[in-house]
Amino acid sequence: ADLDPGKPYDLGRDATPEEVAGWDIDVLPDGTGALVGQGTPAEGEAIFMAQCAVCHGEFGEGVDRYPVLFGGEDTLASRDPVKTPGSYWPYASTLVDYIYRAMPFGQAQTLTPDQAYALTAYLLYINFVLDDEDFVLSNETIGAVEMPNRDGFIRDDRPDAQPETVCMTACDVPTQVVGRARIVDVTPDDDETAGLSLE
Amino acid sequence: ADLDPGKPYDLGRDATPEEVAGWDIDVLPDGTGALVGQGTPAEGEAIFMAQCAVCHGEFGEGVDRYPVLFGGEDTLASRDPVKTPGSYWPYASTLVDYIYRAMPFGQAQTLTPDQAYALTAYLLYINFVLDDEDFVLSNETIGAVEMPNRDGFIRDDRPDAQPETVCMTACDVPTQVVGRARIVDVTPDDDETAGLSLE
Amino acid sequence: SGGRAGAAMAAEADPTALPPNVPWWGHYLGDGVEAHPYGKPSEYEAHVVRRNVPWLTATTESSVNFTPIHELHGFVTPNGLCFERHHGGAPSLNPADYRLMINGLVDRPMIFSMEDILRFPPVSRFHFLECAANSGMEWRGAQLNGVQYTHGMIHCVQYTGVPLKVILDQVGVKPNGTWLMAEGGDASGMNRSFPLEKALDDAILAYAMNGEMLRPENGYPLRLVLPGWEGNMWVKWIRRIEVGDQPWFAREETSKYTDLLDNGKARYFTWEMDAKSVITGPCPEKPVLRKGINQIKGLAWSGRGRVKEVHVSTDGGRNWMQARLPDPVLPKCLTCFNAEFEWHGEEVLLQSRVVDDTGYVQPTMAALQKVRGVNSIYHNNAIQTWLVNQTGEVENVRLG
Amino acid sequence: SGGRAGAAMAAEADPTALPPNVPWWGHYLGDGVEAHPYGKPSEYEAHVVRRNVPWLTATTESSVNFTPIHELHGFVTPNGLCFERHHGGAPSLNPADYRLMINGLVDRPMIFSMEDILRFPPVSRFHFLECAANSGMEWRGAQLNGVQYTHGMIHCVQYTGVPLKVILDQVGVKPNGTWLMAEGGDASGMNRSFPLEKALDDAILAYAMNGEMLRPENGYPLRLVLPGWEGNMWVKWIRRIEVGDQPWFAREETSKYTDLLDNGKARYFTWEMDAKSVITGPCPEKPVLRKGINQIKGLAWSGRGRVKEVHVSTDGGRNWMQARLPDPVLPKCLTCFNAEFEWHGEEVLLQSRVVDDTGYVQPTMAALQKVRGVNSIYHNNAIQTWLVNQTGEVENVRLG
Ligand code: HEC
Ligand code: HEC
Ligand SMILES: [Ca+2]
Ligand SMILES: [Ca+2]
Ligand SMILES: [Ca+2]
Ligand SMILES: [Ca+2]
Ligand SMILES: [Ca+2]
Ligand SMILES: [Ca+2]
Ligand SMILES: [Co+2]
Ligand SMILES: [Co+2]
Repeated sequence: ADLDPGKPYDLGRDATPEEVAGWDIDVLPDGTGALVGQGTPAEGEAIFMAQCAVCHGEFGEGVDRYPVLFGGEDTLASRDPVKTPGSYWPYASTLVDYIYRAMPFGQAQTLTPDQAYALTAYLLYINFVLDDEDFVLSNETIGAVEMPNRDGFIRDDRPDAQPETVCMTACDVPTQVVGRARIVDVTPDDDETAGLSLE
Repeated sequence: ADLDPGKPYDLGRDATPEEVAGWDIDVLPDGTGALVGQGTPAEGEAIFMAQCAVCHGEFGEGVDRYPVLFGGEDTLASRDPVKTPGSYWPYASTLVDYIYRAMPFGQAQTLTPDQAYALTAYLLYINFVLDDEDFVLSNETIGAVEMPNRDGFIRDDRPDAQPETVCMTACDVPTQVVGRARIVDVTPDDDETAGLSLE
Repeated sequence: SGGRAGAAMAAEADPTALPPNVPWWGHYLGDGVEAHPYGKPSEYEAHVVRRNVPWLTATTESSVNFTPIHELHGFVTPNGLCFERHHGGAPSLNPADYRLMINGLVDRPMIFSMEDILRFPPVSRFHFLECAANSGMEWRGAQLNGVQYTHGMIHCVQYTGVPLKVILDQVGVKPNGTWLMAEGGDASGMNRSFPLEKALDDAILAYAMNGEMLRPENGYPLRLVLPGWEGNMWVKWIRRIEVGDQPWFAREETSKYTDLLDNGKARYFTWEMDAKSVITGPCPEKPVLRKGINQIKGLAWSGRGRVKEVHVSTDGGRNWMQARLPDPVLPKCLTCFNAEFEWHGEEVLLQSRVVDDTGYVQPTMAALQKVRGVNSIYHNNAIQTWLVNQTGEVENVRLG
Repeated sequence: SGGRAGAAMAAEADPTALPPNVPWWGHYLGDGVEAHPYGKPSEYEAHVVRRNVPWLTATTESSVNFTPIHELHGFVTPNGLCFERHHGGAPSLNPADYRLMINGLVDRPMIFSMEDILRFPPVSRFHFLECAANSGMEWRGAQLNGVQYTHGMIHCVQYTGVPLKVILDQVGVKPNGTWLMAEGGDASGMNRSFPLEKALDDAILAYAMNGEMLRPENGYPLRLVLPGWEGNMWVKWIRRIEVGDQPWFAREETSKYTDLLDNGKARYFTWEMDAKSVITGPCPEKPVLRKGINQIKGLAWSGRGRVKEVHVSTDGGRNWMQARLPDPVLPKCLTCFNAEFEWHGEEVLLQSRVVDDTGYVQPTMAALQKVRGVNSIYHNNAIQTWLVNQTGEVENVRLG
């Protein structure tokens, strides 16, 4: 008695176009599915100062450990990569998608589509992706924006780092202790020092 | 890498004879291992009234749903079997073992061995197993007491109640509803009526 | 109790939360990661609790409560919902004060601390634990109108502990040692005999369930696990094991846990739990709420091995179909089954029947009563019947 | 954190509780069965909790806490201890208000309530869930001195739910539908792309974990389960699945969860969790407390299948022995291992290494860094080294 493949269970109901429209907020890289709306960097700046700067800083530099939103060019191959929309993100669509769905943090999905395009335009502007503060970013134009790190990604090519043989005895491996978490000393309950974070 | 059979793990330590003596309270049917002590039905009666009757009743008849400790002869094959030490228990050893380890309920292992023998003797006496109220029940004599239902038990002979074939279609079984839990009406949250209990 | 059914679901939906609207939780932040160092179920699952039957026993310290098996999904029972059966209440003891003693016919009587026990190589196994008295109130007729009460003296968790064999290897069982006696450290001092073969086969001294240390009510810090055998033998708060050359005939294996037959004779040492199954939805707590396709969901198990097949009937046992058994199907472990049935408002008599890998077939109550009468109390593994009436309500009924 | 080790055990034993004395719990009654309708762990296990690292994130609502894997036994994680990772906090929502929408390249866009979801035939499977960032703070060197922090973004439970395939069968995926996007209903609206093949293979829409409904922090009432794949994709409080013909490149699969290599290029769509293992005792929280025989205990897993072998070394990887793998060993599920080692007060370098049934071998950190550099954040599955010093204390160290 296996599961019947393709069996209709007569459960659930049709989603109306209105219902889908309320929740279908995602944007594809080429702009497919983008919410109808538009905005300019200049419009975005004002909204950013009012609704975003408290966490991300007036210049997108990030307050405390909140994310940095600008800069980081030419850092990806360095010891201290700074990953921002300008330095890292391959598609502009991701910005408007994310800002609309998740920001401002704690008041998600309260922006209008126009505000989301304006904020996206502003962030692209401060990251030198757009150079005209009156550029109209919209559902029509978002798919055409070219991001600096568009070609910075490769498809997963794991598994990697595999040994040639599985050595079981007298393996030639270094066994000198070269680092100790105790000395780094950032484990909670130990003291208040902060370590290298994930963000 | 299976478990090494018989491997000594060098864990744990010797139990001293004193330590074992403090916890080794069990009694075998023939009296082996019985705690050293003695008591008579007459002695037991007084202790029973003081420490046991509040739950089991002055005559062992059981208060509320606390266990009945006497009677029940010739009821085992009836519709309402009453299982007591007199009617059911195969060995007297079980009584002294249990009373010492578990009674009085809420003050277990506070009786002396002498008290436990006296109480056992008293319960055997009210169940007509002993007929002399000055009989000295002790670790020496407990194994020799013969209980009325000694031969009332058979070894597990399951599996039982098996059908000759596993019928899958058009099986000849009665499907008339002859009993309904709703009508018995003792399910909690329904009302306060009590049903047929396990005790 | 039927009235509690699906309490969480029954509430009216809040229209402002439904599409096309974005509900409040789509806008505003929920709890942070510091809020619940040890989590708990949703407030909307507050009805999923163990319940006891007050009239059943004189005192709650020597009593039982029941697992809400109709609210479970999968075969693991969460620790907080594992039914409890105590004979002197559930003590909460400091593991630093805990000792296990092994004495009797051994080369070296020994004492182990919990530190010792935790240093032996562990094993982890999923096993059901069923009280021999599960369904014991149903021998004479349909009595309790809820599967939590008729079948809820069962749970199933992953136990971790030391094989009892490994501990016996430390003390050295003497050649004449053939029986063991396990004794609880609680105020009931529960003691039970079992043969050495079981100890050497699959018995475990378990300290953990479902990944964490045993709960106090399940024997913290150490209990005996005798896979497939009646729960009463799985001594909790175990303090001592004695090796002997004969069984003890303790109170729990004479006065209790012997199975009285019609002729007045009683079976003793009825250790194995016979194969059994029950439909946990629909059931009295889970009425049928819609016409059309419905799922029959249930649990099956066998103390002798693996569940091989489960059959379900919607006509009181006249016709049967095979239920699905989603893997993994593990030995001496609860096994889920499910099957579809279409309902159009007619009266239906639901039953399930398990066959295990020894070929044992779950019997009807009539077949069981024919051999055992109605006074056995223990080991009622009869096929259960639920009547679905025309409004979709479900009742515990007896057929005849 | 080493100081918390074995808190419960460290307390002095009460001599009046030890044999030959009968302890208080052998005399007096414990709690009755009405005391805890939903149980909880022993008061002596209060140290077994999830912990977070305050400096790691700006806010606890977009943060993580860690499973105390050094306190676990067996491969099941109790629900109360499953690590949490939220991006907008954990909302507690009424399942009556919950809806799942399926739209996009489907024959029939549909909406399902939880009542609908619960009426599909269920499956139940044990799977680990590991955050791709587990051990992410250790790329550049040994940083956190506790296995709860280095390896605790993992848990393993029995999920029950509906195969995603069954739901897709209801809506009918159009021929050009090849990609899916799952979207959370919480305030982060987390969205991730995954290929249709995974949906048809083993993806589950799960409503229960370890027998009971999901905890709020784990996505109550419904989450996506993508066995073997990184935890971020297992969208919680899932509100919508869209079928498309290309991936979305959402923020969580571009800005985050891409793995930056030394040359500045980043891998994307790194879904599978490579095989990994770690010793959970001894570890910084569980020092070696005695000379003589000790157990090495640990956990191993693979996102590609079953654990085949685990090797342990006490000399930093020069010599290895096979560890025991107590059954059952299930695919894409945590697997316990254990092995003995004798300790006489010398310094010891403990390591474990897993090989899965695809032949994949857990690499050294040097081998991993050679391919990936130190900026990847995600997918650090390197062999972990614990240094046991002459007093038995254990430290997280890096060898070179
Ligand atoms: C209260 C603090 C707060 C406010 C206000 C806020 N953000 Fe954020 N923002 C965050 C946090 C926290 C994250 C990371 C969330 C996560 O991934 O869990 C974030 C992430 C982002 C990211 C993604 C960063 C990356 O590298 O992936 C963007 C873009 C962003 N915010 C834009 C905005 C915009 C635009 C606004 C104003 C409309 C805004 N934020 C307001 C806290 C805030
Ligand atoms: C506070 C109530 C209480 C008191 C006092 C008490 N008992 Fe009990 N007794 C019980 C309960 C409850 C049980 C059943 C315990 C169980 O099995 O969980 C029991 C069981 C027994 C049994 C076994 C009955 C059977 O059929 O298996 C015997 C014998 C017994 N008690 C003897 C005694 C004696 C002797 C004393 C006094 C020393 C005593 N009891 C005092 C409550 C009490
Ligand atoms: Ca869309
Ligand atoms: Ca910053
Ligand atoms: Ca410090
Ligand atoms: Ca003895
Ligand atoms: Ca009475
Ligand atoms: Ca009534
Ligand atoms: Co039995
Ligand atoms: Co990845």
